[in-house]
Amino acid sequence: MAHHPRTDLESAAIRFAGDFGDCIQLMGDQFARTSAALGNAVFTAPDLPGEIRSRPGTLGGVHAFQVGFGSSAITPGDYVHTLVAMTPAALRANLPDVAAGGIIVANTDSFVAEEWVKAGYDRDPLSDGTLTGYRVIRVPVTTLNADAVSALKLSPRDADRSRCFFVLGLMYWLYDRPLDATLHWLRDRFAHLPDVYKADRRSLKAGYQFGMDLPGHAGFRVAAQVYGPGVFRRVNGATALALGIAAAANRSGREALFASFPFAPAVELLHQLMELQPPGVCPLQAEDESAAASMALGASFGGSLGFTATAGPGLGNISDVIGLAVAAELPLVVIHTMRCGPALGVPGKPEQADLLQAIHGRNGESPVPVLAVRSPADGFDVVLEATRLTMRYMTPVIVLTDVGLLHAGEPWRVPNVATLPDLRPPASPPPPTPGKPFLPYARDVRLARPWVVPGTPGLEHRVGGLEKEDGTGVVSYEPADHEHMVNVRGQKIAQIAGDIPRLALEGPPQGDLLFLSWGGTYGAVRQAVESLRTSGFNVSHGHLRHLSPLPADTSDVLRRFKRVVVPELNCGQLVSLLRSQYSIDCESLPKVQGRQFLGAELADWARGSFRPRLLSPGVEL
Amino acid sequence: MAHHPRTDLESAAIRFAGDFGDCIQLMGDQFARTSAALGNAVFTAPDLPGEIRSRPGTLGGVHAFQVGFGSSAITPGDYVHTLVAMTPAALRANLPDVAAGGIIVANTDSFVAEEWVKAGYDRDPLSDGTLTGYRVIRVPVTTLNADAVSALKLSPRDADRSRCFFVLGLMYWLYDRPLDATLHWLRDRFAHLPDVYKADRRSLKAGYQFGMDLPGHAGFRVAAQVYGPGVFRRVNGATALALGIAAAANRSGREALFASFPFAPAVELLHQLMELQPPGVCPLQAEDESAAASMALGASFGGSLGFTATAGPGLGNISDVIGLAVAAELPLVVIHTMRCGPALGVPGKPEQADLLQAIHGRNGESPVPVLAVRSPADGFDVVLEATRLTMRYMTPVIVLTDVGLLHAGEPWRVPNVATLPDLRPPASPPPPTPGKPFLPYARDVRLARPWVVPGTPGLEHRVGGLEKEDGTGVVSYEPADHEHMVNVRGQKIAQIAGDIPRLALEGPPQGDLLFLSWGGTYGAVRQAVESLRTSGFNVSHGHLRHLSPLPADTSDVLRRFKRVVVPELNCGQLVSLLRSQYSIDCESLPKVQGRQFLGAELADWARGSFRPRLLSPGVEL
Amino acid sequence: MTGTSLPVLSAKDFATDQTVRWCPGCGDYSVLTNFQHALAGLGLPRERVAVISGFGCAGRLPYYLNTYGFHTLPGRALPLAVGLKAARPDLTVWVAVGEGDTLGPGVGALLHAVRRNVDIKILLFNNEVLGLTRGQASPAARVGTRTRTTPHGSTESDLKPLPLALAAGLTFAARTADVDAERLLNVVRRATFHRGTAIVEVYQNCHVYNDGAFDYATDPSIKAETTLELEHGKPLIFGSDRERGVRLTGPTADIVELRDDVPLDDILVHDESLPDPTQSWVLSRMTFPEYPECFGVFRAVERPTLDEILHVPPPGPTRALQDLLAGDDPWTVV
Amino acid sequence: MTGTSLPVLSAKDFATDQTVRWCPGCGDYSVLTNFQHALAGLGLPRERVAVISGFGCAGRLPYYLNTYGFHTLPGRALPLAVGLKAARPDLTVWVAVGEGDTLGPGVGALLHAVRRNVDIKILLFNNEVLGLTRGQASPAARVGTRTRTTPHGSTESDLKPLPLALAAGLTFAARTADVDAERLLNVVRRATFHRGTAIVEVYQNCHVYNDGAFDYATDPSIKAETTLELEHGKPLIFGSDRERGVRLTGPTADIVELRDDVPLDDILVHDESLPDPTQSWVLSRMTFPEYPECFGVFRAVERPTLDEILHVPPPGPTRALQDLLAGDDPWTVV
Ligand SMILES: Cc1ncc(C[n+]2csc(CCOP(=O)(O)OP(=O)(O)O)c2C)c(N)n1
Ligand SMILES: Cc1ncc(C[n+]2csc(CCOP(=O)(O)OP(=O)(O)O)c2C)c(N)n1
Ligand code: SF4
Ligand code: SF4
Ligand SMILES: [Mg+2]
Ligand SMILES: [Mg+2]
Repeated sequence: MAHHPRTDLESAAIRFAGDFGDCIQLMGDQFARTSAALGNAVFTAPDLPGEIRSRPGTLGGVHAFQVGFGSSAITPGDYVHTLVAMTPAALRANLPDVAAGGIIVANTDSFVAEEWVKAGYDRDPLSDGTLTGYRVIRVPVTTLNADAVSALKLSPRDADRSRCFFVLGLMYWLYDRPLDATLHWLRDRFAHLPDVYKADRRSLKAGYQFGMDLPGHAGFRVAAQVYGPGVFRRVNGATALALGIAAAANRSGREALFASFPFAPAVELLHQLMELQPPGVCPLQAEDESAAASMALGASFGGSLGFTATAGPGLGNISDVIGLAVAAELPLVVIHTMRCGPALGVPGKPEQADLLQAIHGRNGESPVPVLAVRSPADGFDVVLEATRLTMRYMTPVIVLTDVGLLHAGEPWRVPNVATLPDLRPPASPPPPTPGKPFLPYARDVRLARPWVVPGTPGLEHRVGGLEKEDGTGVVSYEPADHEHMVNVRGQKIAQIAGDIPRLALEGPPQGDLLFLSWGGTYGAVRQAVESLRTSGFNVSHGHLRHLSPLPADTSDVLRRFKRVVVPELNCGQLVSLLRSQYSIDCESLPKVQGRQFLGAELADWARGSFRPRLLSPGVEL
Repeated sequence: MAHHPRTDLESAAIRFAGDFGDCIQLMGDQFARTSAALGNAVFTAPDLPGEIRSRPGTLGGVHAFQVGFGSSAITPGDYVHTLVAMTPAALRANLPDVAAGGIIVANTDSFVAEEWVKAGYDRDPLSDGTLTGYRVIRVPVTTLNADAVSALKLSPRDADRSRCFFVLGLMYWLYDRPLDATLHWLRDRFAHLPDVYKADRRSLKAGYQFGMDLPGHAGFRVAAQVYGPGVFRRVNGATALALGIAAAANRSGREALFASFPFAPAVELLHQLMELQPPGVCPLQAEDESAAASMALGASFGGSLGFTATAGPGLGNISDVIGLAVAAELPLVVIHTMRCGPALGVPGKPEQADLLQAIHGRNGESPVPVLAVRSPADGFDVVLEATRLTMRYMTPVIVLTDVGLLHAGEPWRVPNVATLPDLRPPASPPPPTPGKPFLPYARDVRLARPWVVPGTPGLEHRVGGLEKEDGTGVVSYEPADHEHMVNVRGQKIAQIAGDIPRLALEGPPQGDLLFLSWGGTYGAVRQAVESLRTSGFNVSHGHLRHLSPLPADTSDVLRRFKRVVVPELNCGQLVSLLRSQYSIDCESLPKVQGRQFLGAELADWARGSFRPRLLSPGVEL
Repeated sequence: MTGTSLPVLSAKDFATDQTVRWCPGCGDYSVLTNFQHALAGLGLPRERVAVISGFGCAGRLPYYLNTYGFHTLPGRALPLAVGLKAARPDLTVWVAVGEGDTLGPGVGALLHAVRRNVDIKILLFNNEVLGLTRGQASPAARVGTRTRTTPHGSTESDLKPLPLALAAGLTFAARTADVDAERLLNVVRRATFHRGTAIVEVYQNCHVYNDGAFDYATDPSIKAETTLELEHGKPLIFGSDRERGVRLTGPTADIVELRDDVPLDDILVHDESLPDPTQSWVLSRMTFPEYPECFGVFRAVERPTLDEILHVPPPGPTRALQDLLAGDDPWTVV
Repeated sequence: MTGTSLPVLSAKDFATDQTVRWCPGCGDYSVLTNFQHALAGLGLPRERVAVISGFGCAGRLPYYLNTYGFHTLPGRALPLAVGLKAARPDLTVWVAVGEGDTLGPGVGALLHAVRRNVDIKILLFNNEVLGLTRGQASPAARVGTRTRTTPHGSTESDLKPLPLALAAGLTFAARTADVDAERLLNVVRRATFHRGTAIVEVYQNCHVYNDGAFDYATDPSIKAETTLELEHGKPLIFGSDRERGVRLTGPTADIVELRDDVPLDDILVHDESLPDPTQSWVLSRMTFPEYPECFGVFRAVERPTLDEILHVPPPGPTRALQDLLAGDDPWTVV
């Protein structure tokens, strides 16, 4: 029915959802590869169940994988344009995210009474009005797929294995994607299993054909983004961080030791480093979080770059080690993945509620720089920046990311190693001469003390967690020494505000409304602001990569707007921080559902059609 | 020379200082007892070296013990009126705290070259001008004491043992105290050692006589405070907390389990409870902080009152357990002793730099009530209040105190157990009936869930650190459930603001200057404000016992003053908190020297003669 | 059910209405079922049982048991159970923990519970892998195990929970496997009525990340050769024809063929009650393929438990609270 | 000193100018002096030695040693040393820790360092009390010890570091006492050159809170009767007339009088190098007064160390960073 013209879209988000056995990840990945090769910007966001493998058909066991693609900023936070629901449970769990008027591709073969019941439906959701307002494409996937591969005479079980390619083919038709990238991939992958290759190929094509034959549907066309030139790849958040560590080792000339205790999904970092074996990086699995952080700090004392990763309650468990690094004034980079809390909250879901903990969660006055990652690929840059700060200021640095960012993927221009920032630390001090003893706490212009590599003759010295005399580093209980050291450590961190970029804005430098984002809300805010600006709203977007200290001009920038609104996946922590530092009252848009904002949700809010649920007055931040 | 009239004083602080062998604590204790018996308000504050027993004569080994006494509010924070310096090191370490024109009682027998050098003096500080501006009483203590007891024919060593009583006698003369309380004590104590008793007695009297014979000195008279009626005792901060736990068990009708890992001086609580064996209290030494907190939480799950104590980095080590208690909504009282940080900082010295950590130092949105102790005896009341909140709101509660408060002692009106607050928790819910299942997360008007004692038939239920559906307590990963629970937990804590006393003021309810204190700065602020008001200043004093949530009227009260100044032993944490909650800019008076404020220091500041060192702009709080 | 006697509970009475959320094929299912049966057979009312769990797949156990339960965090289940038992000696406290949790963040708490002989019972799910975090090396991973964090096979030597705990003074040590219903019932019963810390180590198959790790010990066709069933007072004999035995030569265990000229008298006789833990230590360390692996009860001895100690009133008269408040040196102002 | 050979260092070269701050009479003084002498005798340059300490009185050691040093927190010294050694295999890393720290918050890190056989050397100051916190019961306190937290005598059974670590796979175990200068020198030297985790347990007198706890083992007038000096290849004999010996009956050690009809052949011969750790376990558990306490080297065996493993390049070619950045599936836009 090629005579219906396709509808043009700027971008779209589709979501595959089903059981463990539905190869959701595979479909999503292929769709993303194909789209990236077409020149779309692509953002992928898997959504895995909290349990390893739950009972098929239950809500708890639904796997989902979203692919956002199009010509402009894409975030995991789009309303879903097409939902592929392989099971009733997949429909139920994901329907709230589908845009009004969106498309539901339903695998009717699994919409049987037994399955609705497992999903918690009383009746068939395909026919009881649940889907009123959506466009439903009913596909008896198993049946049609069995037909498609019948010539191969496979067992029914083996035949059914290729059903995901049937669905993928249909989706390729729906969004006008060519089949060849996936066909190539299949050929390479199953070179040694010709039957599998053939079945998958047939299924893919049959799915596409099914789409072409659909009455009344014409499908869509999504324009490619103009970007480049350069070498690009897709990268997910965990990989970007792992590559950042590898690049940090390379550009600093120091080995990196990455020690961590497994915590899903932060453990992906350990997996990646073990798998990639980047030169100069030593990954180490520790027995618990505090051991991991201590190992990393020990490595830093040894002149290597110590990295550790934590998640959830793990950050509290290592607060003493971070405090020790503050006192010893040694490098240490802590990559902390935020997830729903308190305690273990909702596994596998993003939140941003550990910001104030990162800033304040240590005993004594122990300020440390805190940075946050804004998108999957951004983790690479943030690790390099954290490495710069940790060595230049001899201080531990906390990098915040979240569960969603670790899983999500986006296109990334592969940097040239040689042109990455030069991160070599200051040279070791000269050996002492008579009358000029070595001072381990002598400070340079940035108030940083020297980083001496053990093994260097003549510079033997002792550090530790007790207060010291400045310069000599000798333990001191003198009141004045303590006050001096507290102030010096404070100033050392505070002045970093002058060594980081100013708060950059998208949009005009002043106006009615500024959206201020930090961390993973970046994408949704950027998308909202772009769409608002397109429709004529005078809105700007500021994003904070450095949360502590804040860029020096933060207060000035914020004051230039009538209203500043801060969407956060918490109860308003950045708002509280800004108020405590500048007495500036920003508006809080809190969301604590274990889900990222949608760009449209924010744009709607700005258009006045969305009533944000603000905090109840007096709620403790 | 009784013809010189004594000078009348409102109050005075004296400090005994010397080596480990100088029985500093004994002198201080006796002086305090005698003064209390006279009807003075007495505040004692020992100052022990960070090491167990250091080399005699070195600065690191100086012991000190301050006794403040008089007719009005007495705090450890007075300038010293008379310093007893048994050694040059004792002089050197303590001279900065002596009031201009104050008295130095110097044991000249130990001011010999070898000893000055150990103390770091180049010359004899008694004669090189160091003491210009002070009144020096030179006393060859060892020599005179040997004379005094010579008739007893003791060995020189044994004779020297009583020298502290010589000094005490002199101090009794100086401040016009009778000898009898000490003489009685000696008689009881050394009934079986008549020689010791005789020697000490002679020394005491000889010291007094030495005072009477002093040319040009007439001594002082310190008026007694009018207080009573009632039974009084002296109590130090650790004992008051321990007794508070005992009273909490008694008044709640629940057993208390107190588990902690030793951390000087917080370990005093464990010692006290092991020694006193209060009925209904089970003290337990744990293998580390997180085990201790977990044990306490386990006891709470069992229907007992779980208490734990931490200090320094220990609070971070248990942040996960506190978070678990937030999620499980169970009682838990954490008594945290603040000391200089970061890491282990300066052992044995007070600081208030863990306030924001107590409030924010957990992952996820996990608000908990935070209270602070203001004086040694106040710990008793604060523990009872924490017990009330922890059970009434089914939430962990953090009680902050500091190293200084634990050691310090003050008079305390012994409460009548029967009239202490009734702390019985709400009754256990009724057993479920058909159609009315038991709901472990059903909430009462205060949003608290029921506290069920395991062993109760029919109310079996499961709690844990994962997110739940409200009411049923069933684990739920539903976005809406999570958001609801975050909000409910937040509101539950926020509304406590309405269930605590308003912010009480000393002085007029509005005006030019309000001193706002929290925790251990209370005494110094109270003293400062009283002295300012006596000299005609229009100053008020507000004190915050509840730091989170703050009393409901805090903002209103603060706004009634032109200036609000907050002295804190940190870089301005309460100031930052107030700004973040109310956008109110208070002035910060930071002091991070491991020392409490002096009342006079604050009064001087208010009089404009003291230039407080304010934070450098931009220093990270 | 008559009016006066205690109701007899069935395994179903110990089940909840929650959907069980382990992977299909996981050994945890059998452990759950067998444990429910075991609880039902104890004659204890449900409300007297509390199950405290750590984090990991095993940690979900309490949700499926209709008793009091608390699902905690890595490393915190044991001390929490210690506090619970100290406060409530009348409860039967079981702890359900994975080996990754117990030998990692929880190992200190394990050793301290053991040395204090706290009267808690530990169901130690040993699947030799971190399951819930999706398959990393566990401290109990045997040399050579491949996981996502040991892609070339693990090289570190493993921690074995029983020898470790025996070195800390464990009074009851047993081992079983997920699928061995009868033995599991038996050791759970014995552990419950043991006074003091009891560890029941359960070899549990992680179907997804370490599948078949214990096949050698559970496969009926070979287990007679690879395992040894401990029986108190009986010689340590195994083999499909019970043709091999364990002999101690000095401190080292030897496997001898009974067919040879080795008399039965030379074979070690199992004695759970030896005050010296060395023999149980040696047996609990025996590992396939060098040795048959031992199952059953290694050690069952008595010494005072922490809760007994805590609830023995300390010597001397206790003082009433009012007295304590007044202290030794009060004064009266009128 | 000639121009070409390494400078010969004396104990004084390993001292700093810091005032030593232990209580007068503390056993730590002898440990310090002996340790300085031992370091001087190793032929290692100062800058290649790092001393990491935990918290407690023992934790002050690094301040008095003119090497690289790091004074850390309770429970953190060992993992910090592990990280240091992993990053810097060329350094000789010593760890100075008290038993309260090591067996309390640090016990997990201890066992994991041991099982990984990290090439660090642990000087374990065992005074059987928490010294710095002013005298509470230590996990190593023997039953009956009175402290401020065990006013009626401790009732919990103690943890002994060596048996515990041997259960986790320790490759070098030694014990000495603060005052035994010669033995301390000797075991420190052997530990230093051992490849793998080495523990040197030092019985150290806390003069203030546990004075005389080890008098039975250090008093020259009785120590021949109460202690046994381990010598590789020699029979385990002790007594002032070397008249008693240790025999193993099954797994249990017996003390026998050589005067009886017990032949010397029955006496156990010490062998540090046995692959099976049981014999060293038994010896390290022997406690006065039931047994003489053993001093010297219990065990010294080799297996791969963590840092060796880490620095063996894993199989397969390593990929250049630029390659890794591009990944497997890059595309080019022109
Ligand atoms: C503080 C913290 N650190 C780490 C984790 C991640 N984590 C979850 S379960 C687990 C251990 C799982 O292993 P095991 O105890 O063997 O249980 P299994 O899943 O194999 O049953 C870990 C490390 C966590 N949940 N919390
Ligand atoms: C986080 C933390 N918890 C507790 C303490 C208190 N503390 C200081 S030293 C120490 C242990 C001392 O015992 P041990 O290791 O035996 O050393 P010793 O003083 O006997 O040499 C403890 C618990 C601390 N400093 N920090
Ligand atoms: S991951 Fe392994 S242990 Fe966990 S539920 Fe699945 S099969 Fe069981
Ligand atoms: S307390 Fe004991 S161990 Fe510590 S320095 Fe004093 S004597 Fe030594
Ligand atoms: Mg496991
Ligand atoms: Mg000790």
